[in-house]
Amino acid sequence: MIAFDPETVRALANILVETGLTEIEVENKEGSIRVVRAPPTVMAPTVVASMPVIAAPVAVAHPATAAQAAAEPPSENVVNSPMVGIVYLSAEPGSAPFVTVGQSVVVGQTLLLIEAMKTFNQIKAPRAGTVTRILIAAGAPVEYGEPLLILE
Amino acid sequence: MIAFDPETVRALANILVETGLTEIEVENKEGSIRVVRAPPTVMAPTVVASMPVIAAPVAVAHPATAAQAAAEPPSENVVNSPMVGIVYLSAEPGSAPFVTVGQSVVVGQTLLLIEAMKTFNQIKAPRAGTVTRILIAAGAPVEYGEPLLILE
Amino acid sequence: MLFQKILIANRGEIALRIQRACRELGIPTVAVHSTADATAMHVRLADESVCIGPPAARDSYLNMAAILSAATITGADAVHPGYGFLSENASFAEMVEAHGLTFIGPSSAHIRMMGDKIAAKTAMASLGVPLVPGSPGAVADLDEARAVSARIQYPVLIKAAAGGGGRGMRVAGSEDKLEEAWSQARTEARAAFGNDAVYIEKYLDRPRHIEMQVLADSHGGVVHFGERDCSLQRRHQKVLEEAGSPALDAAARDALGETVTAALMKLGYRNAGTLEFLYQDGQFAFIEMNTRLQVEHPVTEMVCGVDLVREQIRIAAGQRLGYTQADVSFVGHAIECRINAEDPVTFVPDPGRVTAFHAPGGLGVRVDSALYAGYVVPPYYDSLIAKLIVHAPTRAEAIARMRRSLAEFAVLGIKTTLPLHQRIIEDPSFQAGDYTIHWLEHFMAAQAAE
Amino acid sequence: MLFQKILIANRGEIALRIQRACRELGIPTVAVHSTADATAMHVRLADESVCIGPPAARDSYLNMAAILSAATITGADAVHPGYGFLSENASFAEMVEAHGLTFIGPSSAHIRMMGDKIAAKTAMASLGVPLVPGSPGAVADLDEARAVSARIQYPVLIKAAAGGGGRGMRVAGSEDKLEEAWSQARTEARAAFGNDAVYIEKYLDRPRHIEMQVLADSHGGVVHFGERDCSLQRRHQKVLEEAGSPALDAAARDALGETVTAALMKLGYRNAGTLEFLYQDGQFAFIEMNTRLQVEHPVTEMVCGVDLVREQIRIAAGQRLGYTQADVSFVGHAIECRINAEDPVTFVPDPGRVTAFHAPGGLGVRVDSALYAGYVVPPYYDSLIAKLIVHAPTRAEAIARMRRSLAEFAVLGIKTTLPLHQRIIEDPSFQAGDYTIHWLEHFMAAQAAE
Repeated sequence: MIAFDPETVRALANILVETGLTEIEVENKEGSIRVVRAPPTVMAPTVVASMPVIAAPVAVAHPATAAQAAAEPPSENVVNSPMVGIVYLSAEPGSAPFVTVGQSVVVGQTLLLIEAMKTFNQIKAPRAGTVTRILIAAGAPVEYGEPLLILE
Repeated sequence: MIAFDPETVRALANILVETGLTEIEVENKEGSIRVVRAPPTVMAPTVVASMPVIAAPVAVAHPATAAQAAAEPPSENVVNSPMVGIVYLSAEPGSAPFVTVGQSVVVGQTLLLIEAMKTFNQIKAPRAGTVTRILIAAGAPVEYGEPLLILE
Repeated sequence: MLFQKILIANRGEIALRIQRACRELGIPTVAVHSTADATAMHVRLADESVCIGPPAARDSYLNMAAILSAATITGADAVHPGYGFLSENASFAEMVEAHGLTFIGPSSAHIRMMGDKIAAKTAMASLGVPLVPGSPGAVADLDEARAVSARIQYPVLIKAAAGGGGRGMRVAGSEDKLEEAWSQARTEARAAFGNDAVYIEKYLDRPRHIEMQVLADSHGGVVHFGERDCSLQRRHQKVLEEAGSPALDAAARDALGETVTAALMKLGYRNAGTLEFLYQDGQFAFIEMNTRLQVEHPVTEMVCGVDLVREQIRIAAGQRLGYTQADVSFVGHAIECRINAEDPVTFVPDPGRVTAFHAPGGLGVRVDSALYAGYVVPPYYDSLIAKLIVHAPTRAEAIARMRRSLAEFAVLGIKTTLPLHQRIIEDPSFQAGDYTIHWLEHFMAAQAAE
Repeated sequence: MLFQKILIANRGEIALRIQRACRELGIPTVAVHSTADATAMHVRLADESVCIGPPAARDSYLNMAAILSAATITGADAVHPGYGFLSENASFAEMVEAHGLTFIGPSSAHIRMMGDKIAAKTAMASLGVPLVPGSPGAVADLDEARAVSARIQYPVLIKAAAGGGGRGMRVAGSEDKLEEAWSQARTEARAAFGNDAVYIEKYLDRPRHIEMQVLADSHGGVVHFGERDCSLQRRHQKVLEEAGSPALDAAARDALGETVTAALMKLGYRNAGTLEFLYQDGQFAFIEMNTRLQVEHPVTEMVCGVDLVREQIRIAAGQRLGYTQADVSFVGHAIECRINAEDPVTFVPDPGRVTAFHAPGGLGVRVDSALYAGYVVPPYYDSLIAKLIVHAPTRAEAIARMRRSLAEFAVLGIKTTLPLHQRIIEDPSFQAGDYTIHWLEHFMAAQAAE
């Protein structure tokens, strides 16, 4: 547990805004406080800003899921779609899914199918691990690179 | 509890703005203070950059002189042109100039003439002082706000 | 070379517009600017620039002495006044000519004549241009009022001869309302102006604003370039303009064009000019003449394939038009949206730094704007920051093109009226071309009520 | 509705171009993109987008399965291939149709026919389109060579029937040089290919590249939109294009147009197509046919007032052209400069972040570009980043307009070929319209030598 003094932080924040600074760091024997404000004029917002705002891109297929996955820190655990297509979680309608959450899988084990061009492509486990999350629903369309599931 | 001196932070911030720096860090036995301001030049290049580069503006009348004057730090000593016109340093061709470098002048003393619309306008000393530099040549055209001479 | 050097006595998009025409003609330019406009696009793109004063327009862009001095010190031999500022100032035109320079516009006499709105109407009536129907002067009594009203047809407007500000003014919708309106107007006129003389005009309750673009050379050549419909106005400020008008057909355009060109030929007018009319029930009524380039001139350029500023310069240099009315053709439809730095709902101006600027492109899209990313819109001048003009074979296609162009247009950092235009073009009445000069105020009131 | 949803199987400015046409038609769009293009303009402005693969084009924009899957999962019912990538891939067109979708382009049979350059020439010759004059096949002996050469006139080119790569090829400038060239070509052909059969063609030492734009509907309607002069090339890449050609008059255009439309009518061709010719001494010689939209299509749009992409979509939906050749008129002159992300002297590509982007505006200026400030030009694809197109009443005015537009165009952060275009348009030979397909290489060599 790190103790800190909210009033000092607030005071620093006020000075930051008042002076137009973007960062203040204060350090002494007790410890240090650093307050930062994203500069209002950096290029990054300009980049975003210069895009026409009316016609925002509409991602197909689960923007929410993709956003959740994007928030997952250990991206090396994510299995991404290698192709565009439709997801099948079981070999045929009604049958048991290839994998379920909590299940351990071995390298090369089929995780799900993606149908593209009337062909069912087996998506196999790139490594052994445990399925901790399935990020797509059966029948959902997926883009290239879209997160499918998490294998830890 | 981290103690800090808001005035020191403000003072650093002022120096930062005044000097155009982007970061100052001060450290002593008591601790350290670091202030950062996102470089205003983040936008500045964009501004400059977004201008068509081929047709650069060509300032009329002494760009060099104006640039020199711009480099003079004490801008309050500069007497700027209150109008567009042609500069006359003496009352008539061949006669002595109104003022010369090194000369002391009193408030209201005529420094030079600017001809605009066939009218000769007396440019008078806004305060007493010594003429340390004359920035324009006789017969030269001047813009509004262009530095004429330095009066210290 | 038409001119050695042209001084552009204006700022913003129109200064840039004129600069572009000069550059295409190979004529060097001088930009004049206030201290607030030192980094403006019209300054940066000009061959030379002269700072003529502090931000306030009266000390810079309206400062005739400073502008003429700037012309003198730079060796300019012609001055283009743009629109607004000194463009319709007869004294300025005179001063320019007195300095031996060419004023790119009409004679000062014509500027002065058209600047006096009553003299302009009298002159135009004598030249055969229709005015609002009405009594030739004051109406003596109720019998004469009845006769006049029956002739010009109801509704009629009874106006105090000495009037102004809406006082001493009454509408009579039909003959049985005439007597009451007559007495009220006279009573109010007597009380307000100490004079109960009144006259009668046809009351136009749902007119369109239609104007006719004309060019005339100094050799008697006069040609019109058709009409613009500028009915979409807010507080007498035009917001969106079209060429041609959804309310006119080719025959109506030709007829008005003939009247107008004949009048200007008789008048001996020179350079660009626009006659503005109210139009209702198939009748045109002259309001005023603008003796200058207009903000909305691009829609005419798009449908006629003419460069009006280039023509102004050529005419000022004494060249002949080189074409006749038969050579002017009208192709497709054009719409202009005026983009202002204003809140799109409250219309409060919003000057400030433009953090991003990305103009729409592609087929049939034209942007006239002096904005750029990083530019700071100064608070001292007009809030017009861009004109988005589209051209397409039909009006429906032009509206579709405007829709997609508005969606592509990114101006960030300041509020703009882009969203207002997006709402206007989706309105079924607008799409049907069914609007009058009152339409936009009603539209905005309805939007506000939602 | 022409289509429910169109998938645009391309990227960059042409994807945006097609997107604009779709939006104006009210048709929703699907953008496909590689991971490198996730923030590209064509993706951001589309209604939906699907990532179809990694940066390498073979895995994304050339990945037929991924593109068709994207069409399937988004419910698109038509695919526009743009230019390049899969646009002239007959198998792709077949697959699109096999999936029950409409390919916005010609039939796969015609794509395949024109993809085989020899089959294309044979077909066109049989349809009455002129080829390079020459012997119908191998020439038996020197006497026949003399007869053929006299007929087609010197200079002639003797080419190995089995040849390629410039071997077994000799030019004879006049009859007294024929025997020597004949023996040398045969000797070289025998040595190189084990076959000394040679044929003779007219040698074109200073041809122009002139191409003819055609639209054909599925009801027998075929109309041409005049020619484009694309002679300014560097390593067979077009650099600057004009409509019309400075070398053709209306009669020559009409004659070629009649030949071409008659041929495509007989062929039963459908949708947009372009026939490319070499043109010298008043003679046209067919080179190849492009069965797709071309990069330089905007110059045609400007002079004809037609939206070629809109027409492609309408034709693909089975609509009739709705106009005939007599309805097509040619107004003014248009020039396109291709702006590449390349060093303007060495032509080394220079991808990277665009720190500022400001397009020129005003009358008669069109910019087709998917760039924006902050965009990173990826290193994986073609270096074309913008097309600047101008339109004006005359060629001289178009050049003046191009000059001022190039000066206004700011693309910072990467090197572009804008300076190259600024030099080209100042060249007196270019201004006189006096150039061939070799002109640009000579021009650049001369510039380098300075």
